[in-house]
Parts: sequence; C-alpha cells; structure tokens
Amino acid sequence: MKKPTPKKPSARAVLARLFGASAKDIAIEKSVLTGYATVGGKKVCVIGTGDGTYIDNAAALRLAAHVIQCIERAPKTPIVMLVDSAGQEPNRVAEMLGLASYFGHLLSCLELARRKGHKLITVATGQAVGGAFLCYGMFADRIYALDQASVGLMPIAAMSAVTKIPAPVLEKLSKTMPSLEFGAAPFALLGGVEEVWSADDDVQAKLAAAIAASSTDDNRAELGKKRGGRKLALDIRKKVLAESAR
Amino acid sequence: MEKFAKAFPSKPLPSKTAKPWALAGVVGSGNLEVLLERGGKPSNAMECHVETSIPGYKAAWLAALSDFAHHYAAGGTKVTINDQGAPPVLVTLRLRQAYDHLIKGDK
Amino acid sequence: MITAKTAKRRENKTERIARVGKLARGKFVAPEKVPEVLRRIVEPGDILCLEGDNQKQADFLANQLATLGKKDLRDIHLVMSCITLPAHIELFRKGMIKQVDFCYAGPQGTAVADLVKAKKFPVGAIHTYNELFARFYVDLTPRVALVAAAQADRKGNLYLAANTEDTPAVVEPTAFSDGIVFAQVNEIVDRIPHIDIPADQVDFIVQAPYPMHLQALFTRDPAAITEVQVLMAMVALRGIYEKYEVQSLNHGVGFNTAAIELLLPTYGERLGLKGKICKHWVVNPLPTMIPAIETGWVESVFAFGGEVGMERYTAARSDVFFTGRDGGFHSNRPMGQLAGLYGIDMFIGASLQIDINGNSSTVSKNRITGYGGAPNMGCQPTGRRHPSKSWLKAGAEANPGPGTSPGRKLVVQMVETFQAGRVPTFVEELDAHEPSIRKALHGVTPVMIYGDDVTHIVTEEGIANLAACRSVAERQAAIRAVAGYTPVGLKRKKRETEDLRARGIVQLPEDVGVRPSEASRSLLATQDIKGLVRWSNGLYDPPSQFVDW
Amino acid sequence: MTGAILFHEQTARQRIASLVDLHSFAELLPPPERLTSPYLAQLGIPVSFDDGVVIGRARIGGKKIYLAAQVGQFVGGAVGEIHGAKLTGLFKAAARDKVPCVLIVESGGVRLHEGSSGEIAIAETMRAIFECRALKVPTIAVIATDIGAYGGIGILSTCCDFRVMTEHGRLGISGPIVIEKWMGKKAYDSANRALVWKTSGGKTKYLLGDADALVHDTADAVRDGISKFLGKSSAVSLASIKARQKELEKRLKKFGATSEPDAVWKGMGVRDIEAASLASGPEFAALAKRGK
Repeated sequence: MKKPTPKKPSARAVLARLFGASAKDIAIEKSVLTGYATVGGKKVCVIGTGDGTYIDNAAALRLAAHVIQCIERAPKTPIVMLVDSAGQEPNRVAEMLGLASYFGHLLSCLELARRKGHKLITVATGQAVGGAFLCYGMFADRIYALDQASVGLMPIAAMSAVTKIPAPVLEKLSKTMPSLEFGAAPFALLGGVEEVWSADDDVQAKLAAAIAASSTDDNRAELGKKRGGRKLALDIRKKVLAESAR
Repeated sequence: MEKFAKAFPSKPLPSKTAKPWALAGVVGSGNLEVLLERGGKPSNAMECHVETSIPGYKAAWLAALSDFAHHYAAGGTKVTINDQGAPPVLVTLRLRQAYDHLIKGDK
Repeated sequence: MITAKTAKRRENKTERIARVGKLARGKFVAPEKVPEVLRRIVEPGDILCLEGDNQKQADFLANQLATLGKKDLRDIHLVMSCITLPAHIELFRKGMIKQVDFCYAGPQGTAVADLVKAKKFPVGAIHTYNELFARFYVDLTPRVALVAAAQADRKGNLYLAANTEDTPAVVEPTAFSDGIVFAQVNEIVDRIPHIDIPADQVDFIVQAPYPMHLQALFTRDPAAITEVQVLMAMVALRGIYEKYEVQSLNHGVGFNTAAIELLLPTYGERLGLKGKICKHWVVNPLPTMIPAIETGWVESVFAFGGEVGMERYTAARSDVFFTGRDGGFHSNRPMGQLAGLYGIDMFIGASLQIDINGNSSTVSKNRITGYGGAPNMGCQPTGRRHPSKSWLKAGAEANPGPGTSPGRKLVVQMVETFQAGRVPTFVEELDAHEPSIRKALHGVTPVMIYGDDVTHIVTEEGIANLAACRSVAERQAAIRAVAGYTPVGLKRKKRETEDLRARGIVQLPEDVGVRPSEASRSLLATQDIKGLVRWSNGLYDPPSQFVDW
Repeated sequence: MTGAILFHEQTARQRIASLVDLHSFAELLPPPERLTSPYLAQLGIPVSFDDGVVIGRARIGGKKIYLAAQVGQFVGGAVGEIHGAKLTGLFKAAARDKVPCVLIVESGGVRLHEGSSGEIAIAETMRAIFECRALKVPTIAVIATDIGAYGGIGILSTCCDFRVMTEHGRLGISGPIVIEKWMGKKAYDSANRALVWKTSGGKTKYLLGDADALVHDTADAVRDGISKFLGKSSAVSLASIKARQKELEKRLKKFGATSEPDAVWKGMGVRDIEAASLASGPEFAALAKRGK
C-alpha cells in the first residue's frame, strides 16, 4: 500500500468551486471539513474529507458531531457530503476501540437527519474508496462525482495484487464488466453515481439542481440495470421480494 | 477449471424422499459442494456434473462417483458438484451426507 | 585387580580432567569457558554423545560445540538420538564429524538430505531408539556425553524434572566406562526435589544462560481434527479396539489418534467400551488424553518424555502418571520403548507413504527423517511369551504355523489415502528406494514399519486386515481395496474386493457398524485447546502458540 | 461438556438448521436455481449455488424471522453482486413484512473479484437495514467466527440494532495481516493470536458496548441471544445518537493513548484478566460487570 498523495486541487479549491464565496465558513481541521455554505441562495450543511486524508475514529466523531448540530440547529437543511479520503488507516488501536462502530454511529446520525427531512447529497471530489466512502458518502440520497474523482473499490493493479489474478486478465474482463473498472464513469454505469460532473459543468448550478431533485428512495440498482453496468442486482432483489411475498 | 459430465447406472431412488433436493458441503479450499436433486432421467442412472478447480483427476472422480452410484440407490437423481480441490474422501462423504439429507431431511 | 588396559582407560579420563584444570571450579564450569573445556576433554576419534531427542535438547552445549572448528575438534564419531538443531548441522558443515549414528532428524530432515547429497554426512546407521541405546552398551559407548538436566545441586546431583527421557541411558554407559559426563542445567540450587542422576556419575556442570530447548511435539489442537479423521477414528474404535478388546497401547503423535483419544468419553462411552479397552497406555502425556483420563478410562500412562504445559496436570494425576515422591512427572525413553515393544497389545500410528506390500516410510528424496521409536513398537516381538486376549485373538487370525509365535501384537497403520495437496499416501514403490539414499545407508532401505509386521491398515475407506491375508497377492489386493482413489487404489478389482469383504479381510465402515454420515467433530469431547484446559480444571498450561484467549 | 456442537465450526446451512424451529426454514433463491456469480466463472474460480449466502424465512421460538447466513469458506464470505442483492432484498422484505431480520455474519467485506458492485450492494443493504430500523423492525447481526465481520461488512454489522457475539467472533474493518503490513510486526504481530482476539474479538467488543450480548459458542446459546432481541428495536433518535456520541468520545479519550488491550479490559471493569480470558459467554459477562 502507498501513502496517500494529496490530490490536486486542494480541499480549499474544491470548496471554492462548489460553494463560491460561501465556502469561507467551512472549517478544515486535519483535512476534515465541517460547516455551512450557500448553494443556489439556500443554506446547506457541509461535511466531508479533503486531500485524500485517512479517516479515523476522531474524524468520524467530528463529522457526526456536525451532523447532530445541524439536526438540532438547522432543521431540514440539506447536507452536502464531500468525499476525498483514501479510506481508514489500518491501525490496531483504532480497531481495538471499534472503528467500525464509530463509522456505524456516523451512519446513524445521517439516517436520523434523513428521517428528519434533511436531504443528503454526496459529491465525490477526490478519492472515494473503501471504508471512507461506505461510512458516509455512499449513504446519501443521491451521489455525484467530479470527473477527476477516483471512485470505486480499488484500481485494477491493487485488485490484482490482492486476488493474485494477473492484471491483464482483469483489464480484459473490465471491458465487459464495468464493475471491475476503477473511476467515476464506470461507477456511474453501476448506478453508484447519479451523474458525473465535468470541468466544463457549472458545478454550483448542478449541485443546486441535485439538491432540488433529490429523493430518499435508493435508485442505484435501477440505474445500474438501466445503464447496463450492474445487470443482476435489481432482478435478484426483486426475486427475493417476490418469492418472500408468496 | 475442468468440467465433465457422466451418468452412472444406479438402482432407482426410493419413490418418497424427505426433500426434493439436498446440498452438502461448501465451496472452499480443499472442499466442495454437492447438490443432489430428484428428477434426473432416466430412473436407473445417476447423472453427474462436475466442475473442479484442479484439473487432471478425472479418473479418480469418475471412479468415486461410479462407486457411489453402485452402493446407493441414487437412480433418477442429478448430482452437481462445485469443487475447490477436495480430496476424493470428501467427495464420497458429501455425497453420502447429501443423500442422507435427501432421504431423511433435517435430523 | 586392575589390568594394564583398564588402568590406561582410567588414566586417560584423569588426563582429560586434568587438562581442564582451573577452567572449572570443582565440577562447575562458567558458561563462557564451555568451548575451551570441550576442546580439552574431547579427543580426536572419540565417540561423542550429544543428548537431544525430539523433545528436550542439550542445546547450550550443542551451540558451544558448534563454535569450535575442525582445528579444535576432528574425527568425531557422533552418536545421538535426534539431529534437531542448526548447531548439529553446523558440525557436519565444518567437517568435524567422521561418522554419525543416530535415530531421527525430523526438523533437520531437509538439511540432512542436502548433506547426504553433498557427501558430508558419513552415516554409520540410522537406528531406532532402543537399538542406539543398546549399542551404547556394546560398541558405541560414548567417551564423552553432553547432557541436559533441569537442576543440579551443589554436589552435582542432577534432577531431570518432567523430561528424564534419554538421560539415564546416555549417562550410565558413559559413566561406567570411564567416560566424561558434562551436563548443562537450567539452574543450580541447594536442594533438588529428587536425585535422577547421582553426582558421582557427573564430571562437569554448567548453568546454561537459557533454559534447555523443549519442543511441544505432542500437542495436537483438537480444532485441527477433520471430520474424515473422526470417521477413521470411529472405524478404528469399532473395528479394532472393540473387536480385540485392546487393553494396553501406544498412540502416535498424529491427529488420527488424537481423534480416537477425544472420542473415548463420547462415542466410546456410548458403545459401552469404558473399562473394557484402553486402560494402560505407553505414550507421552498427550493433552488430548485429558478428557479420557478425567472420565476414568485410563488406569496408567507411562511416558517416553514430558510434554510442555502438562507438568501441573500430570502432578495432579499421579494416580495415572508415574511421578516422583515430590509429585514431579517421570519419564524414561528406553523403558518406554521397551514397554512399547513387549508390554502392549497394540501400536497404532500414521505414515507418509505406504507401498503395495504394506511397507511404510517417512523418507522422500529431499527429506531424510529417520525412525525415532516407532519401529520399536510397530513390530512383532517374537520374544514375547505372556498372553493377552488381544494378542491371542490376533495371533489366531494370523493362523500361526508350527514354529511361530501363537500371538500377534496389533500393529496398525492409520492413514488417509491422500496427504495434503492431493499427494497419494499409497504408492507402488516407496521413495525410500532412491539409490542415493540406499547407498548412504549401506544398502538399507529406510522402511519405518515393515509390511510383515503390520496387522491392519485403516483408511477412510475401511480396514484391511493384513494379518489375515494368506498370500502376497491377497495382501496387495487388501491394500488396494482400502487405498481409495489413489493410483494404487484405482487398480483394485471389484470382484476381488467383494471376496475379501465377504471373508472379513476388508471391512468398510458400515461393516463395523459405523455410519459415515455420523462422523462429526461434534463427537469429540472437546473441539479446541481451551476445552482441554477446562477438562483439566485449569491445570493444563498450553504453549502460547495455541492460545487465542 | 461432551459433544457440544460449536457454532463457529458449523457451515452456514448447519447453523440455520440448528438455530431455527424444526422444519421452519424456507430458503429463498435455493441452490437448484443455480444463481451463481458470472464474475467468478469468467475468472476460472469455483462458483457456489448460493453465492456465499443462504437466505430465507424461518421461525425461532415460534416467531417469524427473516434469516441470512453467510458462508465464510466461500471466498471469505465476501459480498459480490448476487450475494449483496440477496442481502438487500432480504432486509427490504423484512421491512415490508415487519418481520425481524437476523444476519449470521461471516464475511471479510467486499468480494474483490467482483469489484465495485459488491461495495454498492453493501451500501444498499445498509439503507435497507435502516429502513427496517425506522419501522422498528429488529435487525440482529450474529458475529461468531474468526472470519467474523470485516471491511464493509464490519461497518454494516454496526448498523444493525443489535450484535450478538461469541468469543470466537471478530468485528473490525482492517484485519490483522493488513495492519501488520502497514504498521510493522512490532506494532501488530498478526500471529499473536491472543492479541488479535483481544483487539477485535467478542469479549473486547462486548466490554466496550459494541456487542450487545456475549454468548457461548453453541447454537442454543446463539438462539437464546437472538431471541432476547427479537421483540426489541433501537430506533435511531436524537437522544440515542447524542448519547452514543458522548460514549464514543469518552471511549476515545479514555483509551485513545492505550495500546494494550489489557488496559481496556481493566478500564472496563475486568479485575482478574486471567480468569476472564478463560471464561466465555455469560461467565465472562459476569466477571466483567460491564454495568449496562
């Protein structure tokens, strides 16, 4: 494994692009982002990670605290979640103290927010891999990605190293199985991302529209089937639901 | 992976079994799963389909399956095996377990 | 009257001790002086015994010996039970050894095979334990013996704690032939619990800077016992233990026999066999025997050696184990081997390879391990005269002719037809026939147990009663019948097998009343090491590599 | 003491059979449907008819449940597209029918051979779990083996209302070998089994409150553990998450600088470490006096 290399642009630059001048009120502490900003003239709550940082027990708590604060002080304010994290750092003490539970807690906080009428929108801005994506970003109502974002389980080289399957074999298969490919576009084919925003897009307008259009139903399996990247999931799920109803 | 299929003569299965199918074992290193189903045709043969991760042992497989078909009344069954390098003894053991389960059900 | 010759041998010992001079204070040598002392007490051409078996090792003395070179010591005739340590191999690499006579080379089996290939391993013979111990009194009497003890007192008496093992067998012939005995001890104390070796048989003592190496050789984690091994154990219990009413026995170190031990309090109990079988054991204090002991199956256990972690348990169960007045566990390898040769109804063990005639071996081209003690027990002692039910029954089956013993010891090989990695156990010809190995061993093929001695082979397929076979061809057919789907097994003929089965020479599991689908790990008295600790009421202290709590 | 069947040694199907009321299990998408992974087939890796998870309806003590049992031996119980979709569907069915859902966990997380599909499936299942929770439909994770709950499934397990663990069970995200590679053998020797279990094992998780019950390693004990929670649910509320926030902050403050598990045990009220190490299930709980 390699140490994370900070992705350009910096967390500040990403915030500026998404929130313009209103980004100034977002605090960055050890690459953990918390604060409020304005999108399309409306207030949003922002939580996230930047600079490809690792997310640990303390980071999860800071994000959770901000979500709780938002629920208490800014009811129904949409929550925008930014993801640029290399994942959880493998660490024995973090494991001993129950890192999974810290992540579970963060998810519970977001769930409460959803139930209380906060819209949850994720924008993958940099690295969106592993546990760090699962522990909040993938839990949104709708998920978007900037096109430079590294979204997915892991790059093929890493997959090859762990599974011992030669990289060329995986490369070849990924042509017909986008699930094996790494990146925002293939992830969108699976339904994991609603839309990929390119450099030319007016991202602030896109974000405002995304918040407006958001819905709490999980549409990813449908998208995955429609886009052809994840052909089985929806049918299998439907089959379970149908057979269990009998 | 190596795949092959063959039917072996076997006395017909009892007309009543506890279940229409039974599964024994798991696919894991040095292990295998055996799915045994009623409704194979004809009624005096055990129809076998094997997929194994370790090629080159077809003779041993066929001998083990043939012996099982000989010793048990398994005619009219379909045996499907997913194997990840199980030794022959486990093949026989799983076949017996699946068979017992098919005939007698849970417990 | 002292003849000139005895005077010369005694004088030589006096000279050697005089050479040590002030390097020792009386008998006691400081650790840093050991290499120099060794240099002075050993002479070229000496028979040197380095104590070490598959459990305890005089490792400090061995390591010190290995710091010397050919210019210090040469032409050594090494005699030892087990070649186990890297230091042992070092002596050969340095060319200090002119001949070696030994029994076993388990952990160094690969290194020994390499030395053989490089022609740096001048072996006299590979022995069984009792042969080597016997030759200590005949033609391989050590001039110098380097041994290991737990404690010494100020006079030089030695205490061997749970690991008596080979020490008396090494010390006595040496001490009573004007040889020199040099002992490493873990500690020197004012009072030892009891005297195992009297001070007047000991010449030098060093308190080693680290305790002697002890291998937890006999610890088998019940978690690693497979359901196939459980099946074989059930088959063996019904088809052999129950059938012959085996009262006294030895078990090997494998998982197969560990499964049998753990089935006694459950499956064995259900069969009503308690009190009828498995009363007297010649085995090391196997942790997997704890449940059987705790449920009252076992009347006595005599051991070749100790086992790490069993000290408190064996002391607490002095009604079963042999213990000293102080409560400490007592073992003795030569006496254990002797008991295993003449005193028991059955030997049962595993092998890596069995050929079509029932010969077995643990040797492969790249690994030479030797024998240890298995052949001392896994053989027919035609010198035996006392009867037992089992001995007579097996004897009758073997249909003794005039001029042969009326009884048979049960010599049972219990193997799965395939080893790990789908390597067949049954082969047409043993790897041990490799010409280079035979040449190094002066024409001897290293067979562990001879087919003629074997009475039964148990596999997951069933039991082959070799003793009941009436011809070589029949024996081969019986072996093929239980060789499963190995190339050897695939050559069996259905009709032949059916015929042998009809005559009871080959028995499938169902023929001995075992339903294979019943074979489950849940039948084991406990399924993990922690369970053994619980069965022992907390008296068993497993080695740390087995502890996950 | 004799002849007990250890839960951690059973296969997924055996676990189900020994947990639920006799003949009550009706498997959904059973093996004869042969829904196997096209990814593994393409890669030349053996497939399994249940794709590593057995799901269905059953009863425990007469009460209806939905039940899933992962197959740890099959690719580490890892979640692929089909496996994941079966889980999502099951929790959705539980929410629809308002029937408690029990997950017998045995998974290292996402099945790497199937790439991001498994990851998304885990996220979808998390959503489905919270659907249940919002409807006060109990969700219970049982973690009872060394394969345990790791990676995304470790996180997913913490989303359920309750976790029933045994001392053999391990719960975490990164496994010991990965951590050893990352931090070095000195920081974490993955071969030190006692340390590994004290880091991620059921006992430590129970002490810290991440496991809600610690039971013996038998099907009977696990069933009792499950039964206790079948009538309960722990709906997510502002009060509950605020309390949890405080608890987790306190835990981090108290033990964040500690690297020795024994210090955590002592800090959580274990007086006799050796006795507690040897004890299991409720005996341990009694020695520990977690004070919950």
